Amino acid sequence: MLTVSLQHALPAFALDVRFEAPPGVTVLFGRSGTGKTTVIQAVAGLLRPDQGRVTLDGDVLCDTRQRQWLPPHKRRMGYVFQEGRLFPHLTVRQNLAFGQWFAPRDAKQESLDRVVELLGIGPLLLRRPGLLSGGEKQRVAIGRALLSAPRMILADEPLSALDEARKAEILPYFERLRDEIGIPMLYVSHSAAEVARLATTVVVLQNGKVQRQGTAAEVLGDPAVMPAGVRAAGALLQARVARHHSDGLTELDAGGVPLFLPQIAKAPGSVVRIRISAHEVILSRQRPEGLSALNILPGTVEHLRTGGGPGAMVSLTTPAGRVLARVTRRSAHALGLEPGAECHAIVKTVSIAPEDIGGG
Amino acid sequence: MLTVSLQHALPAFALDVRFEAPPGVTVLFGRSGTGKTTVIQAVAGLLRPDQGRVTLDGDVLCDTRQRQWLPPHKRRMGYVFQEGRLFPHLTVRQNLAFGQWFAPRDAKQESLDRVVELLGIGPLLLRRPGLLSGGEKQRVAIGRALLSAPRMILADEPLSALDEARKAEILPYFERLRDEIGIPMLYVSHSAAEVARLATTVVVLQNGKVQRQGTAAEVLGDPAVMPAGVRAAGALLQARVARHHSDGLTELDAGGVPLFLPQIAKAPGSVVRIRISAHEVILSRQRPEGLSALNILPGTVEHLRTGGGPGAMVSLTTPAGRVLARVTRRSAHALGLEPGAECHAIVKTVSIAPEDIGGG
Amino acid sequence: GITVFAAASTKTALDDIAAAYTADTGQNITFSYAGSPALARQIQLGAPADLFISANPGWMNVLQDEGLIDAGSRVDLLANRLVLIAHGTAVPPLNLETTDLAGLLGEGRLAMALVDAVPAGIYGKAALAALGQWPSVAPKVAQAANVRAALALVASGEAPMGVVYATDARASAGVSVIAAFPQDSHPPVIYPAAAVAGGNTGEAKAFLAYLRSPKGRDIFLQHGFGVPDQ
Amino acid sequence: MSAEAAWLGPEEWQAVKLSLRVSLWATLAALPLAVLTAYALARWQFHGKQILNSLVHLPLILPPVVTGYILLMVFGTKGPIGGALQQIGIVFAFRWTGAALAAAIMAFPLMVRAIRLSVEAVDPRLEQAAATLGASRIMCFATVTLPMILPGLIAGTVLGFAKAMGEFGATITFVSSIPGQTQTLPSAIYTFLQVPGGETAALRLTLVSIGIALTALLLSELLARRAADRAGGR
Amino acid sequence: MSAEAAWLGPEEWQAVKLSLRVSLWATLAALPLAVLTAYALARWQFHGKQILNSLVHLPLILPPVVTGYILLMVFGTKGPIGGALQQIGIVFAFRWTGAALAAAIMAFPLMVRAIRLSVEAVDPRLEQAAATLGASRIMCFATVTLPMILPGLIAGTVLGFAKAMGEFGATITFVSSIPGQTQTLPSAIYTFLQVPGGETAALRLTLVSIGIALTALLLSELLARRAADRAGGR
Ligand SMILES: Nc1ncnc2c1ncn2[C@@H]1O[C@H](COP(=O)(O)OP(=O)(O)OP(=O)(O)O)[C@@H](O)[C@H]1O
Ligand SMILES: Nc1ncnc2c1ncn2[C@@H]1O[C@H](COP(=O)(O)OP(=O)(O)OP(=O)(O)O)[C@@H](O)[C@H]1O
Ligand code: MOO
Ligand SMILES: [Mg+2]
Ligand SMILES: [Mg+2]
Repeated sequence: MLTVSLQHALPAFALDVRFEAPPGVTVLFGRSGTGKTTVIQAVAGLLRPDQGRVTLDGDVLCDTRQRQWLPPHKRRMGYVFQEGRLFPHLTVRQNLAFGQWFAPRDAKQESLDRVVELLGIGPLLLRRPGLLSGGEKQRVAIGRALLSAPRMILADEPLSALDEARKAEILPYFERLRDEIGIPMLYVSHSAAEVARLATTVVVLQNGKVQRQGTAAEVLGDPAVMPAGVRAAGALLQARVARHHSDGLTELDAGGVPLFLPQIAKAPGSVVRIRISAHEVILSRQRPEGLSALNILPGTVEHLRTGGGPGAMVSLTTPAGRVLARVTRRSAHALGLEPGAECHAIVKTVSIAPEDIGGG
Repeated sequence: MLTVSLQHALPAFALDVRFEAPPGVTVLFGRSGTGKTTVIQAVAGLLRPDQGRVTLDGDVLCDTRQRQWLPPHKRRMGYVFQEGRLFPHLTVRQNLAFGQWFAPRDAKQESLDRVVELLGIGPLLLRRPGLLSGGEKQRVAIGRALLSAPRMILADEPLSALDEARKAEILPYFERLRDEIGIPMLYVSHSAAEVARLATTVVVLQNGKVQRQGTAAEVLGDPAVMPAGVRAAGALLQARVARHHSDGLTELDAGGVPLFLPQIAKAPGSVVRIRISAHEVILSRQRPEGLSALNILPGTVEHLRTGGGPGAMVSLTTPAGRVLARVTRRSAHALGLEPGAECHAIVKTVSIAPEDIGGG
Repeated sequence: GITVFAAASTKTALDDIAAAYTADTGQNITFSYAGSPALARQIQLGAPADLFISANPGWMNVLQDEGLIDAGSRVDLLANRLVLIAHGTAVPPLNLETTDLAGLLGEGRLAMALVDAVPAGIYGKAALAALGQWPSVAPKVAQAANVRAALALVASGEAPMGVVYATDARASAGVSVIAAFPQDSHPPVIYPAAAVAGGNTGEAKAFLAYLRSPKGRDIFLQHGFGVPDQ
Repeated sequence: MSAEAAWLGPEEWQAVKLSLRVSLWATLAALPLAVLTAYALARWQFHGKQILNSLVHLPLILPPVVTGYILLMVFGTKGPIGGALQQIGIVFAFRWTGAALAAAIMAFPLMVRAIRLSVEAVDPRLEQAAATLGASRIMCFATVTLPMILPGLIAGTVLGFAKAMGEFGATITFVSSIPGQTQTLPSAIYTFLQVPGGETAALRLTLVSIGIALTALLLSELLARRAADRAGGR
Repeated sequence: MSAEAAWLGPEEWQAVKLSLRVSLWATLAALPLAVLTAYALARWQFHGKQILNSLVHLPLILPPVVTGYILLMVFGTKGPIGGALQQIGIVFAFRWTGAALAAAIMAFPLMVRAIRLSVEAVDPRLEQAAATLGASRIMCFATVTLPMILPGLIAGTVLGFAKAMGEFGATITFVSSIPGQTQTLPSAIYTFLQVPGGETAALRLTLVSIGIALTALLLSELLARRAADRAGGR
């Protein structure tokens, strides 16, 4: 577990954060200039905070009161920088191998070939970074950090320069790092999809302070804190893989309700996390029939929040857990959605996006 | 109008493109390393192509056959670089003013104050770029390009480092540049939302070649070419603003079908472009009743495309235009969706996302 | 006033005399002190010198052959003596004719000016050769760029002994003169002087005369120079 | 100043002033040419580049006396260039201008090397960015390259100034050592070292020389630090 | 080689070889210290930094003859350091090692300046990246900083080598001119220039000296170009 407590004053900016990052992925979320990079740098040991204490699994990385300081090269943090920072004088292959040279001999090592293949950088291995495109650079930077056999990964918007298809390829890999290797991560992201998929814990920063900390489900489900606005709000549900169907669908059991989604590579019985984005849920008082949407969750309106705008956020309790739905006030009124009202949440199969599926 | 015809060989990469960018925004779309930046650099005059001809509004910027070459500083291209390239020795304000110094006295000038306010960089004006966060840098870079009174804007992933909220603030500004000032743009983006919102024309690059060129509606509606994969496929429809309702909704008239969406700042009668993402459409044979979704488009199945996976892409002809829906094969079968079948497309009000609305 | 190009080693004496000259005549003298070869070359290439005082007859001869000096004004202005010095105060004198200099040096070096280039070195080599010491001493010679540098080597103790001019040895603490080379062991150490052709020869000659006047001679003698008989 | 004037003899004081004048002029006059040469060597491809490079370095390679001798032959009143320049009223021989020329030529390679390294360290992509914003080549240089190479420029200038203050061999060989005209501090020091008992005077002048050069050095460090902070974006 | 040997007299040939040896040793031996000094001046904050900086530059500021005298006082067998070193068998006086010491000290400021500029141009964020990948300070330096400063290192080394090849005043004052021991090329050239008619011989040696230094220069340009291409990421 990572514990972070930092106070640091920069000209025109003051950081004062305290949070704990349990095993898994902790996503730092927040608008531009709120101190996400500054926090990561302090954890990496690249910034000496005015005051603070950082520990990882009980090892003190930094404690200003006790004057303890572990230099960055002893921390073994796999840092994917926001601006790449590839070594210009080394080829791509040498950049990738750089961390390997310094990794302890007995550390668990990713294989170079596997990482190269995953990131699609095979054809670049002999080139120097100066000749790479923006996305290519960022992929090499990710590979370099992964290959240094880190105790922890610090990733500062690692995917933002990548195209959607590449993102979709690389995200599962970060998941595997989390689930299979169990490597803890501190991850900066602006994307709700990435958060939902990866985050064990979300720490929301605002103006250098922790505005909110909680599980991904709590934070993503709270429109008030979502830095990306209401469009990113959504519910996270636990479900168990029930069976795989021959037509390419996987059936999940979410508290007794069957949910269908495109086949996922999990054995029946394993638990998965699914995200249901609030703005993709349609509500109906009667059980709807004859729709292309396969997933219908019966539930009860828990509460209904309206703001100044034309929208309303409805939260339902369903057998699968709490589900959020973003509807118009007009519809909420027309359907008589009031606390206690019974209704059905309609979710399209394919709208339970592959990116939003994470191992539980 | 910009006409581009380029052949250029780089070690391990060959560019061979030819396209025309009509007035408006031409989005270069394509996966990492397919030559988007290389094309933009040639248009800016930072790369001298082996062979090629580039003209803007009839002025020859480069013609290798006729040995014509307009140096970059005479081209007046407002280039937002993929990697920022702020001048480290100048303050943010000086960076912003840099282009203004060299702009022709009689050129249409954006006001510094307006750009600063839009980009939210007022508090940074006296700082040097070395002390800015990643997103702050990128905002300054955008401002610098906008303030140089350019004849054309070249933007290479200008928004990728920004958080969603900031993106949502800046996108309308690019729209205004397009619509009010009428400044042409060549814009690299990985985001379907940005493309839908801004693009007049989309040029899809693959491996240094133009894979497909067309209007945003054509390209986004064609799952085969969408570099971001099927999730980005969707239909673009034209609609007319019918009236604004008192509960914050705007009613559109799409070929006679009423569509509701959160209020937009367009006068009744004006034409808007709306995007309906294929994976957010639910189909139903009967007209559904009692749903929270307000928008129901009656239509006829035009054709149905299935692949190896569990999904199917259904295209419907509706009075509003062609609509795409991504459903499961299982549903398609259960609902008997075959060419000629009548059905209804259900679209949630709020799922017609604000980012997907562009002036027509 | 006139400009005098003079060998650097004559500086102190000449400065004193010039002060007296200025006091007496009201005429200013400008000096440029440097190594004689440099000065001679500059005169060859048009330097604005009126009078040249060389530590080296050879270079004066060259200028004379090229007609660059007023041959009629040339005189042997100064003389000097070559001495052997040793590091330390009150080192007992030795006899140059009988002592095995090389043996005495042992591992030590004999400091001299460049033996093929700088006058003091050339004279010293000739003298040692005449005394029969050169073959044995030659491998032990450390050649300095000029006499003063040779002196510094001895003064610092780096070299136990050295060959320098009497004028230099006089003023240096930390070295003792342990022998004077016989006058006939080497060509006479002469500093010729001459007015430069095309310069202000009249005044140059006047100053030259003043240098050779009793007043001038006294000052030269005070500084340890010899003054050749006229 | 008057304390120093009292401490130093009038002729010595003259040498100090002359050395300052010579070194300042030498460095300032050489600076633009040094910047141009450095930029050309760093950024341009042209025929004879290696020859230019070699020429620039020659004064460093040659013993100063040889350089002085060559200068005397070329720029002396009887020399090919010196003679021609004399026709139009420019005289180097035995003037302080000649001392400045000698100092400039000796300092030149040091200045060029330092500036060139700085130019090479400037990311050409920043110059490209300036060009897209409408800056012509010259304006790019003035507004981007120049401010960014300032630390190297300052370093090179002070290096050159220090060298000019210390230069002796070429100067005395070229323009002799005429008080008030060409007798710089090092010439004066040398002359004192050539006469019995001159060591104290030489030491005094040496200390003055060190004092001046170190002052320049410290000043330059301050300037360079500030310039580097700026160029580094802080 | 044999052609040159015939063209040059045996003693001259000896001077050439000696000069090469002296200059090579001087530069190579000074290099590590120069890198350390340059790095310290560029990156560390410590007390006495300005004093160190001044000390490094002194040989540039002082007339070489003065430097030679100081070396004689300090590193001579009777000098404080020279005496101590003699105890452990290291002697500079009248040895080629002394010539190398003089050349190294004269070349040192040039080397430090060039290398320091390069170090300052290396983005410290790259060193940080190396640290997060597990490289200790020393390994950071060896694997990141060193390769990136290679152009400056090469430039500095060649500058130093050229200076060492041309150095005369300090060398002859410190270790005098002993054929085969301390008579370097510049000493030999100086000797010829002292005697009437020695110009031709001096010119011949000067050409040899130029030839050697320019060869080094050209080689270094090639090396530096390649190193710069690499450091620039191409
Ligand atoms: N060295 C510094 N000196 C002064 N201010 C700094 C320094 N580094 C960062 N800042 C300021 O501190 C604030 C936080 O910066 P930080 O880089 O941590 O933001 P961020 O959350 O990573 O933003 P982004 O999403 O844009 O990358 C910003 O306002 C930035 O301008
Ligand atoms: N100077 C160069 N020399 C050799 N290859 C280069 C050079 N510049 C770019 N390339 C290669 O050309 C290809 C196209 O690069 P480009 O930067 O145009 O890609 P891009 O489409 O902008 O990619 P991204 O989305 O990752 O920024 C890449 O494979 C890149 O590695
Ligand atoms: O010509 Mo001198 O007096 O040996 O310097
Ligand atoms: Mg950041
Ligand atoms: Mg690119």
